[in-house]
Amino acid sequence: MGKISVRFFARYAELAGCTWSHVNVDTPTTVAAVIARVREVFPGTQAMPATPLAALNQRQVKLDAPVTEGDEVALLPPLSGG
Amino acid sequence: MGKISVRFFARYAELAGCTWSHVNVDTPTTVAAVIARVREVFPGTQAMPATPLAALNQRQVKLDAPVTEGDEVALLPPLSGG
Amino acid sequence: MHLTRDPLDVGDLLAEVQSPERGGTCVFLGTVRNDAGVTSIDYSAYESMAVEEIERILAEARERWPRSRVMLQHRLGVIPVGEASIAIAAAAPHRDEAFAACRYAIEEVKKRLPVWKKELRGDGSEQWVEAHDHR
Amino acid sequence: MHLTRDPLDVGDLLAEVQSPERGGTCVFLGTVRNDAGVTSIDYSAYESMAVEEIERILAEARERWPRSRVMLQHRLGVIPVGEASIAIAAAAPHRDEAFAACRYAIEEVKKRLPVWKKELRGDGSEQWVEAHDHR
Repeated sequence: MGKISVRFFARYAELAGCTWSHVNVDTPTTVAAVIARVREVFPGTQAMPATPLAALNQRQVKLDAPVTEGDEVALLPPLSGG
Repeated sequence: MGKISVRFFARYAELAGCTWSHVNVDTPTTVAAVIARVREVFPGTQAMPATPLAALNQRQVKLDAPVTEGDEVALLPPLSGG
Repeated sequence: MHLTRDPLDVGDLLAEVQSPERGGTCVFLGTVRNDAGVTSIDYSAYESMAVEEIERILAEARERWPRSRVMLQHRLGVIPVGEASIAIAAAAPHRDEAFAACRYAIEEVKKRLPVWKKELRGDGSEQWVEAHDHR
Repeated sequence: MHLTRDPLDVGDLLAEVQSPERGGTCVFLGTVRNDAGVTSIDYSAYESMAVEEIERILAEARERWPRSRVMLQHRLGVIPVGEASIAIAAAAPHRDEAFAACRYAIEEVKKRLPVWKKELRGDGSEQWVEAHDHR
């Protein structure tokens, strides 16, 4: 089992009731698997879209991106900066 | 004969030795005819190109534009504003 | 420095990008609009990633327009209608490069910056903005 | 007001074009470059025609982008390297219109404004600029 940092922003932080946490998953794994675990641990996040935007270690990635212990996965609502 | 105001700018003013004058020409006439008369009255302006940029009453015009008494013809070096 | 909670100052950005060999400068300002009862917008960000993303965008602009210099500041927190949330300044020897680099920066910001808006309305209601706007 | 012998002030132009419904603002500044020993440029104009031409250009921009507001100031006289000879500000509800209106104004200025430059060099020499530059 590996520990993965998880961060929630904007509306997703409201859904999770949390901005920064971690989940334990079998590593190596993928962003998609981390998100599946997140939906179990934070049931409010089941309201996120099926394939939310995600960042791995501060870069946007596809959901099949590989994740190892100590990585940071962030769940990003649709971007609206500027 | 009609009196036409003539204005010279930038390098053309240096060639004419003058910034504001007038010429007398048979009117109605054209900008080209005014310029031909200018070349006689201000010999330095013979160094202007054969077909200089010209404005008639503060708008750029072609050299065949009609000119009548009281009009203002301006001779404009290549524009370089901005 | 790329992210601030203070009002943005165009003069500061200009001072950072202009120089005697750069004759053209293009600035973009995005300001909070009074859409449908909006009185202010609360901007939040994934701050550490946003800073890195801004630096990546500026580096890309410099790679594409090597003689240009681009700076960008995004304001966070509650911003009232009429005040700027983003300011970009791009200077270059010629205006084509300045316009292109400035435009590139704002388009990439809209696509990539992990920043979110919550609209605050005069009636006390709040709403997350979850679609790209076209400002 | 469109022509001045004083340093240009971007803040003044911004104040004239921005409003709560205009969320995007694009500014262009043209500044004197230190080309080949140039220390300053003496700008002169057919002033009455230049004012009319600027008003025509601004009216055209408003016709093409009706929700935009564009202002333009051209400085005349001797302008040292690094200082602005022209400033244009265009604000609109969305950034596409702001960029387009600002770009339109500077391109038309370059084509149509009866303004001339004499470059002044450090060695005391002077030279009329008689080709379009591409700044």
